[in-house]
Amino acid sequence: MMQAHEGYVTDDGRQIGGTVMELKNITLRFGGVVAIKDISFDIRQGEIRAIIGPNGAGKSSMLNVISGFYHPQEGEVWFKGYRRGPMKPYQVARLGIARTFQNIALFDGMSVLDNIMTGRLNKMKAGFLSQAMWWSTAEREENENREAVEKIIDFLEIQNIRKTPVGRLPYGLKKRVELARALAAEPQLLLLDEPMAGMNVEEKEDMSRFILDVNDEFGTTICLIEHDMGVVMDLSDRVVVMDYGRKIGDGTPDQVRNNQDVIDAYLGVAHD
Amino acid sequence: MTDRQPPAGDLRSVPALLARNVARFGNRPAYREKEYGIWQSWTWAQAAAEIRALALGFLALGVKPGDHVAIIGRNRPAHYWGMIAAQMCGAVPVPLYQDAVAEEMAYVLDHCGARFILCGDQEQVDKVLEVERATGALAQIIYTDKRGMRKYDHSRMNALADVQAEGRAAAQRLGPQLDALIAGLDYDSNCVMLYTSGTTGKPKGVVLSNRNIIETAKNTAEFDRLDQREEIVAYLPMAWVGDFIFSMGQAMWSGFTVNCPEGAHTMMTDMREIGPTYFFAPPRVFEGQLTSVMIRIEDAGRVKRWLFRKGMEIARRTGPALLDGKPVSFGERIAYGVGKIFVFGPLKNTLGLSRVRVGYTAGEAIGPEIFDFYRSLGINLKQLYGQTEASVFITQQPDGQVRSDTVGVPSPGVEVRIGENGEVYYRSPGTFVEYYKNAESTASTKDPQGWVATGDAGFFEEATGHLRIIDRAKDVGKMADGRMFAPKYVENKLKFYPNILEAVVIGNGRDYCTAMINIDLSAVGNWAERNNISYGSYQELAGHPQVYATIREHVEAVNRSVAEDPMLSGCQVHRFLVLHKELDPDDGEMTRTRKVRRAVINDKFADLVAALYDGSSSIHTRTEVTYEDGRKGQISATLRIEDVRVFGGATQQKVAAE
Amino acid sequence: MIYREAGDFKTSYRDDSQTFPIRLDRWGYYAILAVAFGIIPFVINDYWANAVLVPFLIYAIAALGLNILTGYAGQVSLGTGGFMAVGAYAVYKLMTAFPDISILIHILLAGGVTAVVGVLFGLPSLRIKGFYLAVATLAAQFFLIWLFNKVPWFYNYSASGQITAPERTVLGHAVTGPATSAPAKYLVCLVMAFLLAWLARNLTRGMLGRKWMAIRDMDIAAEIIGVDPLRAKLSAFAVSSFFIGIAGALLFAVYLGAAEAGEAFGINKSFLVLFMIIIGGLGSIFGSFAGAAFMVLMPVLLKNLLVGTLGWPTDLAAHIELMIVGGLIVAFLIVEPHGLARLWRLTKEKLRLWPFPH
Amino acid sequence: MDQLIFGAEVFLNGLMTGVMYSLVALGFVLIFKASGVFNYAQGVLALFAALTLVGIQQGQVPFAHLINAAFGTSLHHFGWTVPSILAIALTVLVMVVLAFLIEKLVLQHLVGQEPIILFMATIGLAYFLEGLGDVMWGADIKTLDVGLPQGISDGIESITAGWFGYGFFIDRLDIWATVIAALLVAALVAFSQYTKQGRAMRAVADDHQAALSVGISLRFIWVMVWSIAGFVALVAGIMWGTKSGVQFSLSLIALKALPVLMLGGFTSIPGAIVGGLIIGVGEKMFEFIVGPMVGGATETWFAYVLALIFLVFRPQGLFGERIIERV
Repeated sequence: MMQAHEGYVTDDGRQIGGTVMELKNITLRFGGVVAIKDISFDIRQGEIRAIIGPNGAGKSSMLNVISGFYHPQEGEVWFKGYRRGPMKPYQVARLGIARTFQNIALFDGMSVLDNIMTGRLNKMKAGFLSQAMWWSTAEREENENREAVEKIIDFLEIQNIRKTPVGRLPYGLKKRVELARALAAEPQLLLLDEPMAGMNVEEKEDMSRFILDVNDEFGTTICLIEHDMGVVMDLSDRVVVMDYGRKIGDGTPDQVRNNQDVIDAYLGVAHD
Repeated sequence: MTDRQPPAGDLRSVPALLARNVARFGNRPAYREKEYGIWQSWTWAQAAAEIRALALGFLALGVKPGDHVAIIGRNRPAHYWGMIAAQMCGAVPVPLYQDAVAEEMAYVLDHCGARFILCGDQEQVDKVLEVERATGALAQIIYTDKRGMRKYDHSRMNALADVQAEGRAAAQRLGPQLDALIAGLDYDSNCVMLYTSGTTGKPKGVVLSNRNIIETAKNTAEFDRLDQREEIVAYLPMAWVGDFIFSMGQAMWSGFTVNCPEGAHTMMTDMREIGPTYFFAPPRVFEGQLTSVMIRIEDAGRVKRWLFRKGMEIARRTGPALLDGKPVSFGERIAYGVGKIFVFGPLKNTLGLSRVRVGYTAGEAIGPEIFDFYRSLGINLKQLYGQTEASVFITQQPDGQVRSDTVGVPSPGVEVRIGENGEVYYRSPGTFVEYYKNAESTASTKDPQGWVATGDAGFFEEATGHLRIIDRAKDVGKMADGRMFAPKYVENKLKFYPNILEAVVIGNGRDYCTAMINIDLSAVGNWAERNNISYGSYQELAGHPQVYATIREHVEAVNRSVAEDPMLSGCQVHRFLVLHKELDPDDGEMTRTRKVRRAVINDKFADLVAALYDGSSSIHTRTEVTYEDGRKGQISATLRIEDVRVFGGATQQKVAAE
Repeated sequence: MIYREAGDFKTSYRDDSQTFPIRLDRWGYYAILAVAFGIIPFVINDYWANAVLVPFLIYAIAALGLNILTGYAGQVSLGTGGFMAVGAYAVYKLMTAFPDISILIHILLAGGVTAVVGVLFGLPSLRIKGFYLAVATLAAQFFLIWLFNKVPWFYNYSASGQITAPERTVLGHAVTGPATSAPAKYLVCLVMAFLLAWLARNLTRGMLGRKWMAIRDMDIAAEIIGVDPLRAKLSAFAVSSFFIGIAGALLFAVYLGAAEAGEAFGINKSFLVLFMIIIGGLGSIFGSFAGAAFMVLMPVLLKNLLVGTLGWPTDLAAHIELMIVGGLIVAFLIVEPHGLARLWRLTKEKLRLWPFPH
Repeated sequence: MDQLIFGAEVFLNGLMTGVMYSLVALGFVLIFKASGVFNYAQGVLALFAALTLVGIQQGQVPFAHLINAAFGTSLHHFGWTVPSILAIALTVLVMVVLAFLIEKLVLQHLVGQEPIILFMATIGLAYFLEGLGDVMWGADIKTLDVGLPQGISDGIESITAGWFGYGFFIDRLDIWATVIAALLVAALVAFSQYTKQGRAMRAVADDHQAALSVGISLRFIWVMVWSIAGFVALVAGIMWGTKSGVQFSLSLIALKALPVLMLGGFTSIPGAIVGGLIIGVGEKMFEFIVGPMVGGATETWFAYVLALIFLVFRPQGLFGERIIERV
């Protein structure tokens, strides 16, 4: 099946490229507690990859490993063909990995626009002096990036809240703004931490639409974790299923759906 | 006879005007559009470049002289450019209503046999693809907004930007050909084709020549002294002749700036930002705005409300007089000045109307107090009377001679006469060429001498020489006892009450008049909230006794005023009911421009009509309705019918049919 | 009510992101500048200079500095007094060491020196957060003051242990020393305040400012989206200290003329400036000025009222002032944690919507 | 040899100063544990308490200064003096009332604000109280005497003289202070461990919601805690006041409690005590050893710098809980 490392074609006819990120035998411990035990899988160029599992299965820890916030005690993380040693989170961001957070992590003191602009900080190179003097270099750079950000604002249909302080927004919109901030970084790999958590039905539909559109318009590689089985199955090309820190399934939604371990471990508990 | 001399120079076509503007106003803004948070702007020079690129692209795609290029989408510079580009190629642009449902679209596309269509976005493209098989001719689809179009089969589809790119690439090869085509355009070549959402039957394609548009634009622009400094907001449907005259004809002639809002939902804020100097809106827009103003003021604190009331009193006393340049006492002027600073100055500004130099309303009669409200703010709001076949302008009100019950004097270059049956006829350089592929109705509307029947009944006031429109000529009928029956006249008087959204008066060939009434949900709903009257649905609110009571008062008031006019006193409403649903274009009860379709209503609500005349006091009925998503459904209700008192004149007072 | 915004639209991001996007505000701003530069210098007298305007401008600069650190970057500091002292002693040493170089350059250099010291004491901020840091900055406060008292080199071994500003001129006008005229003092401080405010605006409007605010609002998230906390925080400390250093230099050289670290730059200065930004509004340039004006004017008014009008003893007035200041701080934190700046913004919103309530 | 003995003496004195610091620090810890408020005003609280005590003792007319200024009267004393015990009792009462007012007028309105805001509020409070104290009782330096023994302890001197042939100079007051402080600490620990209110207090510290759900009135706890803090402040005030007179510097000395806390960790009572001792001894020894080389007066900053350096390596203090960052 599709462990072959040179891409594949999805059933809706999208060409998926080679491996972007590969995780080899990751094991993560907090003190004595083992959060992740010997997990390996890969993420391919342009695909939507999901990690699912019941609460406490270690999804979030996994995402934090990928985003470089946690450093696994064992195993290797390969990104774009290079082995990624222990790094500071902000260095990981510079590699082109952006993410959203399960419990929204926006900057409440700033406007929507500024929040999204922060997403482009690695794109802006103007030196201290030229910023201080607001020389043409700094100003031009600012405006160019504003333009890029406005495209994203338009894309996610949040024009009318452009200048609202993020603190005042309802939950659903905050999620969207956070997605916008991540997109603004034009990431090689976009990590979504429970993008649908706490949303009502049509908010979920909106969000799924946006995720698909993002992947479609910008060809962004997306890795998301979610415990809402239904949504994930419609969204993703390949799914990793975790339970108690172990990988118990990996493959297309259909393959996973028919995987006995998954049915026992996940679907069983999913209904509580 | 309209003079056949072309205007100064040989500006015989829109592309020619464009060239003139580039030469004269090259660096002045021609188009603006609110997008990506700012007003993207194009000078005349830049716009011309864009348009030329597009035109070349069209040629490359195979647009031929005589082709029809359909355009469907919201007001965007790109779409106006599309029209001009089409004209450059000798083709005729055909703008369509973007909210048209698939069938309507299918009919029009099929009727004009458009080979090219410019779509605003994915939604419109989907609609086109849906009806494509109905119309064989369609060769190419061009879309403006790339969002979500990636997955579509592009064998016969292009993004507008790409078409332009192709055009630029082909500039060398196709340039000369294009120039030849542009040079080939003359005063009698077709400028545009607009489909009138006819109040009856299928829409007709009105063909307008360059002469029609340019002459009209020229005359009317001079009439109101419009120049390149004007700012207008283009927000009315592009398929409507008004938008074509203002945003294309007059804009091209005067060289002023056309501003396109970001979208319908941001219209009001965008309007406030731009602050247009020349503004057109149909009465319902002004009504809606006034209602929202009143509601918002109601929420304000006591002090503000007092200030507002005081301010508006002063404004009502003095404003219109000042506008008409009538003498006003010094004290009054001071008072007005103060009010202007604290109340209506800011008010006008927040509405985005403070820079309006010339404002027009038309299409329907406007309520006197609405009209006066805006006038008293110091906004030079005037009325005009027109129709598609006339390239809009038939009559309009000169500054200082403005009244809410007349539609002004004939526009420059327009001759108007009243037929013996009271119908209004006109002849002007704006008079349309023909109805496309419909010779007989062309003949029936426009006689060999070029006189066109408006289909409206009206008369000139001896005193002022202003035209007064009573009603649609064909709707003006006779009652059983031969008295004149002018439903629209009464309906308008009814609709002037904020609570009444629509009214249909019946009575042709009958002994007395009756009315079916639509309440205005926003106004009545608001009133209900204040008097904490709870209601579950439109239907429930409509049926509420107190609502009925209020409406009856209105009807009586109308009867009283109708009674004063001997000619029409027969039209007093004896019985009425409040409809359980809003009249809706989607149900075919109205046109897209919200004109009532009497025939449809008469048979759709036959049972109600019957009940109005059989003296019964209530009736149970079922009606079919169409929802936004196009699904159909049934609603049923029991409606009360109430009698209203009528006034003196109503008793036997025959009017000889002159 | 006073706003007329119809037709005031933006056709470029440059216009849209300018400091005063609304035309009327822009005019107001120019008007104020015109008065400040064109009129006041000609009418100002010693009382107004010394009691109100000069201290206002100097503290405004200090407040700007602290606001950058605390209001924008979210790092609370109680070491302002100490850093002002650094500025003061730096400028003193420079003035006396290189008499021929322009005092203005010395003042800027003093800011630079303070920036370096600031970065030094800012280093712990990478490990310490919130009020742990606030307390840690007290170390700077007390250590620096002690240093300037104990090491004679700093006050050139003067017997009194004081530092006294010699006369220095700009374009022939004395700006330090006893002979300095009111307009001269005022203009020097005004120019500095103006330039630094402009600088602060530029820094806070751009990406650097966003990095600071990101750190302030949620440091972990900030780091994950790519903000390097080390550089962000240290740059905040550096810039902030630069401002505060200049304020200190001006306070000593232009305003006081002579100073002794202990009483001129004690812990109370730290609090005074902190109060300015709380009352004025955290994370607001306007707020820095408003706060400074408030904290400078209030005592003057109180003094005039209690001592001047009611004839109460000065010490009593001083104590009552303490109470009022303290009370106001608490009141502001309860009622409007965002200070005068927010109040101003709200009123403005109302005026813009007038006559509508919303 | 002499140096060593001197050192020992300094060390002892340091310990005793340290006890004082711990005493003030305790106030901080109590309030911080219970209401999450970092009470900068604790020092001023001590000053205020001492001022009040003296005022009552000497039968001063409160606000005399103000009244005189306002109405041209010349009130000063009621003309009686109040016995220390009674005076102390009254002062405690005043502190309780104060605690109540603070809760009612300030804390209540700041519930749920970020810690830093609360901290700043207490700075404002400190200013207010300082002003109030001065307006009520006048700003002049007062001597406080509640009958605590003072002067050099002859006993110790002679004994130590017997041992090392050198008599330690130790102030009786310090000894008393140490003893009282020790008792107070013991009492507080006992209180928080074994009484209902004490446990309630700790419950609140751990989790407001939980505390509320088990029916503990947050407001009551806060008033109580602030009262206790006020009482502790009073004791500290008495000690310092008796030693070096009641004056503004008292509140500054109390500032030292901050570094103490940073060492000890804001949430730990034993931490406060150990921290206090370390600082006390530390600064005295430092002054004793390094002071002479750098011109002395190092006490002004030693504590802060020590805390600062220490924090860099252990941000949560000696006994504070480790903070784990999550996303």
